[in-house]
Amino acid sequence: QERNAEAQRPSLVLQPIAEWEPDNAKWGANYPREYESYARTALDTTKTKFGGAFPRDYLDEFPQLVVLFAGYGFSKDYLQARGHAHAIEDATNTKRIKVPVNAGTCWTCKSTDVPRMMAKIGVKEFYAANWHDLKKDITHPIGCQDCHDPATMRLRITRPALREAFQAMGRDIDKATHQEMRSLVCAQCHVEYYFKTDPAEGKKNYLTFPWANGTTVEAMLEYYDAMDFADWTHAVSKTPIIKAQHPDYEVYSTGIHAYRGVSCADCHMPYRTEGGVKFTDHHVRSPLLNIANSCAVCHRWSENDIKTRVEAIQTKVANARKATETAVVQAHFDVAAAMEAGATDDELAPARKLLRHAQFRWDYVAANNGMGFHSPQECTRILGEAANEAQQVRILIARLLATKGKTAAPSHPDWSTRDKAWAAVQAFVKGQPPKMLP
Amino acid sequence: QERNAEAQRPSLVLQPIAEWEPDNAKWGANYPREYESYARTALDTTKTKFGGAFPRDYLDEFPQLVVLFAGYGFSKDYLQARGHAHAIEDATNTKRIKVPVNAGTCWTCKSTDVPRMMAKIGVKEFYAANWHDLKKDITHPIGCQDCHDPATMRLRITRPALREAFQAMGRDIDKATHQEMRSLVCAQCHVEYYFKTDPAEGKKNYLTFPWANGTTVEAMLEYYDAMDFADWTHAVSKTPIIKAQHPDYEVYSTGIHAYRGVSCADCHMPYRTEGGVKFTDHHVRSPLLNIANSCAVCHRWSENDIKTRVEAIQTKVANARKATETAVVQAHFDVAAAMEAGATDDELAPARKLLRHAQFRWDYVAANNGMGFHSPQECTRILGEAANEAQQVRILIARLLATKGKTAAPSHPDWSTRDKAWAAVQAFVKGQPPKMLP
Amino acid sequence: MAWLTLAPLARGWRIATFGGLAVALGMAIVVARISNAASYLTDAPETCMNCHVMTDAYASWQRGSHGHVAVCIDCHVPHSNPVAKNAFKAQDGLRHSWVYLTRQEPQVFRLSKGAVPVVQGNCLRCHADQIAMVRLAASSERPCWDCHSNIHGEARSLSASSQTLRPQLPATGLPWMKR
Ligand code: HEC
Ligand code: HEC
Ligand code: HEC
Ligand code: HEC
Ligand code: HEC
Ligand code: HEC
Ligand code: HEC
Ligand code: HEC
Ligand code: HEC
Ligand code: HEC
Ligand code: HEC
Ligand code: HEC
Ligand code: HEC
Ligand code: HEC
Ligand SMILES: [Ca+2]
Ligand SMILES: [Ca+2]
Repeated sequence: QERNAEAQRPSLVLQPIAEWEPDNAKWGANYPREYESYARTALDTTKTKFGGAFPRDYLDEFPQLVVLFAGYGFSKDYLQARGHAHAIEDATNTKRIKVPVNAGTCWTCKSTDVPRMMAKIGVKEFYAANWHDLKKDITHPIGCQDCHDPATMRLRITRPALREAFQAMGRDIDKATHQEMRSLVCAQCHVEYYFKTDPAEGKKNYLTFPWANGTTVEAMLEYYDAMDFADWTHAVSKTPIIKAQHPDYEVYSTGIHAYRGVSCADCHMPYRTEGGVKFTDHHVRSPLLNIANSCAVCHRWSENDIKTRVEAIQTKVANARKATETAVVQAHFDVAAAMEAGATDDELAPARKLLRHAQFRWDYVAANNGMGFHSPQECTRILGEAANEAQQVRILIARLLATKGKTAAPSHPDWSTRDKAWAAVQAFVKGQPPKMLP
Repeated sequence: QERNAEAQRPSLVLQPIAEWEPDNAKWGANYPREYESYARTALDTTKTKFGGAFPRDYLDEFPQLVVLFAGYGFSKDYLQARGHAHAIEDATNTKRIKVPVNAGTCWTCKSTDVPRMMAKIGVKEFYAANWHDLKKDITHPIGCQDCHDPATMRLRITRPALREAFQAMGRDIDKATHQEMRSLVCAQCHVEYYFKTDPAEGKKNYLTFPWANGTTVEAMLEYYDAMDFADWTHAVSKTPIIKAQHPDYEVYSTGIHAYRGVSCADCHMPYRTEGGVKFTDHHVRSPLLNIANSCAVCHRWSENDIKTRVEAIQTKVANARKATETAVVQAHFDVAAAMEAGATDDELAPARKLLRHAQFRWDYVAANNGMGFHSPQECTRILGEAANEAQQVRILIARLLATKGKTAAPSHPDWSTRDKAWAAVQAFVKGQPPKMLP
Repeated sequence: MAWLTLAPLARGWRIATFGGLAVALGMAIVVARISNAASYLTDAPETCMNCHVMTDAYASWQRGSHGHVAVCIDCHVPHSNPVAKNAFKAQDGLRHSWVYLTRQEPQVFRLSKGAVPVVQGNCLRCHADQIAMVRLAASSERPCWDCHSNIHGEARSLSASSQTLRPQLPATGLPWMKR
């Protein structure tokens, strides 16, 4: 009976929170349950079959990534993500940050200080700044300020890139429903992006989401191809490559849960009841660590059945991914072999175009979190197309090599471990590629 | 409770039904609702985006099938299935039936007279008989006798092949639950099969399901490879091919509905109420023609939302299927080109083995009904692997051609319409293949 | 009568036992008071609302297909005879009170094993006529709500994010961003 009162939450605000308040602890004084659960995102020892919050070293586990990202930061250092509380620490420590100058843009998705700084110095100026100069002002990891209005606690969009991406699609993000907002706050960060530098528009390293044509992999490829964009030139095959980064929202949008209106927060921040109080669990993490509150609310199967099914889906994606990676790696080396045989850039253009597409398709799935669970059929479809394209590259190269009088299959360097793959790739970076043709 | 239900049923029986009674109308006298709905399977004018009950001509619509089945009956005549009431008529009229001798086995899944005849002349003898000789005894299309015990109306297995397949897997079909039986009656026919001829075991055209290692596509390939089975040798590439036929039960078994215990009858024979009485709708058909009773009882979405989602799933499978078909067709022609260049069977063995696998994988999905809906991720995965294998065939051939001094891509004959494809294929059948190399 | 005064027991044991009983009785009165015990003798759904943790079940029942035709105990208590009915009520009620008062309620509520046949039996009780033709009554492996999942609406339980029950506030944007 008395606990009925507990359930009827009065306005608990003890101290008003200042606009742009970056300090999560200050918010926490008013909302202790949310704060305490948020604080648990610091935990980094949980493991699931394909995910969880611990710094899994992707390059040790999947040496093929070293080849796939040859000549780019991701072949040096690439770890599995941990909880939100680690964002600043992890971004600071990664070897992908360049010294002495790195884009300020990299801070955008790591800290509650970002909206404050953007309001202070301006959005364009924030992006154009040097990462190392901003560092002293960026001290609070992802937290309350990123998703909430301090006055009303309503969800709000604090990152301009998402708002602009909606505009580019002709949509108005202010018309989003409450349920959509429960995913859109995540879509501020868990999306594919690139840095746009365009002196005409006064933009330098301007954070942009490539959504003008839509958020599918095809729509993004069309977008990037139209502007001839590349993040880097592949060290082995000299192909202009687009890096895909965590298109979680985009992949999710094609899945059955998005179709049925289930939001990110429904699974990753389910309600929890303590005493008589129902609140949102701010320990954002893998739902497989909390199936009861997350999935089982809608799916009245046993927890074990749920886990088994998710892993079965993920295993199929993991296998398809492996097969695709092998094909794409081989395609890169094959192209290099054609270069060894003296093929010109013109001759290689069709193969490189296909290879660029294959790699982006693959990365769209690989870089997205959850090993395909967010949209099983879509991820499997895209990986199938990527493999198909990569093998077509190899057909083109086999024919090209034939015209150069080379009839044997190129012998690729060993990439079976991280170290071997690194050594193989460095040879290309240094301009001393190994001999692959007899 | 069991006895309650039992107690009510016999009171409805007006006239006892004889064991092996093939005449559906006789059963119908006792169960008019079931009979009347069954009779509606004669309707053949319903269309859905990818299915429905009308004699869609697959070869007109997908000319690539003419090439894929080159040298086999399916390249002559292949229609979409209609309702159960048409089974005898359609099997009689298809040009796939050989004259004057055709396996009696072909009758197995078409008529209620089959259990009666098997009881009379023996199972082995039935299979070994000539189709044309059995014809006069096979007059009643698929019906009550195929699924029901006339004394109790319980579901029962009337086809030995399914019982034997369970034995081969080490399972006992008599232990199946009531809910499993609601799918297993369909699995008597809606499954992949082959005709086993083994004089040692006294078997001729003995209907067998290739399930000893399991029912996945991998398990079946392993099974067929171990016995070096082929239905025919492909007219273009001279590859030994296994035909996959409607593995509906096998594909369904990998999907989410089977995982959650939803049976074929739940969707294809949903309950219906008339005058306050609930009965099983025996108008077996596409559930998309009856979403309200079929899907919408479990899925409380709008009918339109359900249909849209199903079609989105199917469209992805249809596109993947098309891409795979193109790759497999090209692989067949490429192999033929290598033969033109003088490649030996030994040289071609690895390519043909891959091609055999690619084609079976593709057909496992293509021959299964529902355009992948029964298991979207699994179908998409398999198609991806098939395309990958087919392109690998083409890499091998490009290299082989190179060793024969042929550096240009082979030019394939035109297969863009049914007639053109037929002409192209006939040239190979007649041993006068077109010139594909310069 | 010796067993009533517990004469065979040592004095200390007697005091402890009667003391314990007294405390238990007192607690029972308190529990009865807190929990509106008298209301459990009735069949009104509001009874179940004595516990806020039943709110989601109540709300979903109200919105579900039976909100106007059946009350909680029509489904959740056996109706074969009054003895079975009240015995089940007492046994279940006591367990729930214990769980509730000790704050051990799970995050997600599910029918207990014993409750499944009770509920299924009640579906049959009302709908026997309609399902006489089909072999559903015999099917103990499959409860009716496998298909008729809307009895309580779609997403239920203590921790369901029942959007329908929450006010739909419009989203807000930042002024400096709108430019
Ligand atoms: C239907 C439930 C569901 C929804 C909705 C959902 N996810 Fe997930 N998510 C999962 C599952 C299950 C995993 C796999 C976790 C694992 O493998 O341990 C996952 C994994 C992740 C991961 C990786 C976590 C890890 O530990 O590996 C991230 C990040 C993520 N999701 C973000 C999102 C975002 C952002 C959205 C919305 C755009 C979203 N998810 C929507 C269920 C969901
Ligand atoms: C301001 C940017 C930002 C927002 C907003 C954001 N994320 Fe994250 N998220 C990150 C970053 C950065 C990491 C990686 C942190 C690290 O590894 O140090 C991360 C990590 C995660 C992880 C992995 C943690 C683990 O324990 O495995 C999950 C799951 C996740 N986010 C889900 C979500 C969901 C769901 C939302 C919305 C409700 C969301 N995120 C909103 C930036 C953000
Ligand atoms: C649009 C938002 C966004 C931007 C911009 C962004 N990140 Fe992240 N970052 C994320 C999210 C979301 C995650 C967690 C999900 C994941 O890792 O897949 C993450 C994770 C990370 C991690 C931890 C996991 C890992 O990859 O090792 C590092 C380090 C990191 N980011 C560095 C950077 C750097 C360096 C830049 C600039 C080049 C950058 N981020 C720009 C959103 C962003
Ligand atoms: C990654 C995004 C994200 C971050 C970071 C975040 N929240 Fe939330 N918060 C949400 C979402 C989503 C909801 C659910 C909102 C809804 O449905 O109305 C929520 C709800 C709340 C609520 C409403 C009551 C409840 O529990 O549902 C409070 C209070 C709250 N958050 C406080 C905080 C505090 C304090 C912090 C920092 C310690 C914080 N939030 C950080 C996304 C976030
Ligand atoms: C808010 C409700 C909700 C939540 C929470 C939820 N789901 Fe679902 N899920 C659905 C709906 C709705 C469908 C579509 C089918 C249907 O209507 O029943 C679905 C479908 C599925 C399917 C079948 C689709 C497929 O690809 O095979 C799986 C598996 C699944 N969910 C797993 C999960 C897991 C795992 C979680 C937790 C991480 C989860 N769901 C959380 C509502 C939810
Ligand atoms: C969850 C519901 C569901 C289950 C279970 C299911 N099916 Fe289907 N089936 C469908 C749908 C939806 C289609 C697509 C119909 C269309 O495209 O018009 C379909 C198509 C078919 C078709 C082709 C019909 C046509 O008109 O094209 C056949 C034959 C079929 N299924 C047989 C089976 C068999 C045999 C089983 C069990 C082994 C089964 N199905 C289980 C939903 C189901
Ligand atoms: C005795 C063999 C046999 C059994 C048993 C059987 N089928 Fe069929 N089924 C067939 C044949 C043969 C056809 C094609 C008939 C034709 O096209 O003339 C067919 C056609 C169909 C079609 C296509 C009809 C349309 O209208 O599109 C569906 C759907 C179907 N079956 C579903 C099922 C389901 C579900 C079951 C079990 C409840 C089942 N079948 C049991 C042999 C069988
Ligand atoms: C194991 C059961 C089984 C056997 C044996 C079998 N069929 Fe069928 N047949 C089916 C089913 C099920 C369908 C409907 C599903 C479909 O067409 O995909 C069908 C459909 C057909 C159809 C109508 C659609 C079409 O393909 O044009 C014809 C004709 C046909 N069969 C002929 C034959 C012939 C000839 C044989 C012998 C070589 C044979 N069947 C052997 C089960 C069988
Ligand atoms: C393709 C398989 C199949 C065929 C053919 C078939 N039935 Fe059924 N029948 C079923 C299934 C499946 C059920 C549901 C059984 C269950 O769940 O107990 C059923 C149930 C019944 C029932 C029980 C009452 C009900 O409606 O659920 C009767 C009576 C019945 N069928 C009569 C007939 C008659 C008469 C015919 C011939 C006109 C016939 N059946 C043909 C599969 C079939
Ligand atoms: C007897 C219940 C039942 C029937 C009938 C049924 N389904 Fe389902 N369906 C489920 C269950 C259970 C799931 C798994 C998710 C869940 O637990 O909610 C599911 C999942 C799905 C999904 C999500 C999986 C995916 O691959 O995206 C779709 C779509 C779907 N069903 C469509 C249909 C359609 C279309 C029909 C009718 C032809 C149908 N269902 C009939 C119970 C059913
Ligand atoms: C004293 C507080 C309280 C009251 C009053 C109450 N419940 Fe509950 N109920 C609970 C708790 C606590 C649980 C969780 C028990 C568990 O999981 O073991 C529960 C679980 C349930 C369950 C699911 C578990 C099971 O036993 O099958 C049902 C059904 C249920 N209650 C029905 C009712 C009905 C009907 C009423 C009114 C007649 C009612 N409850 C009144 C506290 C209460
Ligand atoms: C028409 C029958 C019916 C009525 C009336 C009914 N229930 Fe239920 N109840 C069910 C069924 C069926 C389930 C099992 C649902 C499931 O497992 O999907 C259930 C489950 C529950 C559960 C377990 C939690 C859950 O969601 O599975 C609780 C608690 C519960 N009911 C409480 C109540 C209360 C309180 C009332 C009255 C306000 C009520 N029920 C009225 C049939 C009913
Ligand atoms: C106290 C009697 C009673 C009990 C117990 C009961 N029902 Fe009902 N039910 C009714 C009445 C009355 C109707 C309305 C009938 C009408 O309108 O013809 C109804 C309607 C229905 C309907 C049709 C409406 C709809 O939801 O589509 C279904 C299905 C149904 N009940 C299933 C069940 C199931 C399943 C259970 C057990 C979990 C159950 N009933 C328990 C009395 C009951
Ligand atoms: C396999 C799925 C399934 C199961 C299990 C099932 N039903 Fe049904 N039920 C249906 C379908 C489908 C209908 C038809 C709905 C229609 O005609 O609109 C139906 C109709 C009904 C109706 C009539 C509703 C009306 O609108 O008149 C009642 C009452 C009912 N069922 C009760 C039950 C009861 C009681 C049980 C358990 C003993 C049960 N059902 C089990 C699928 C199912
Ligand atoms: Ca990018
Ligand atoms: Ca076969």
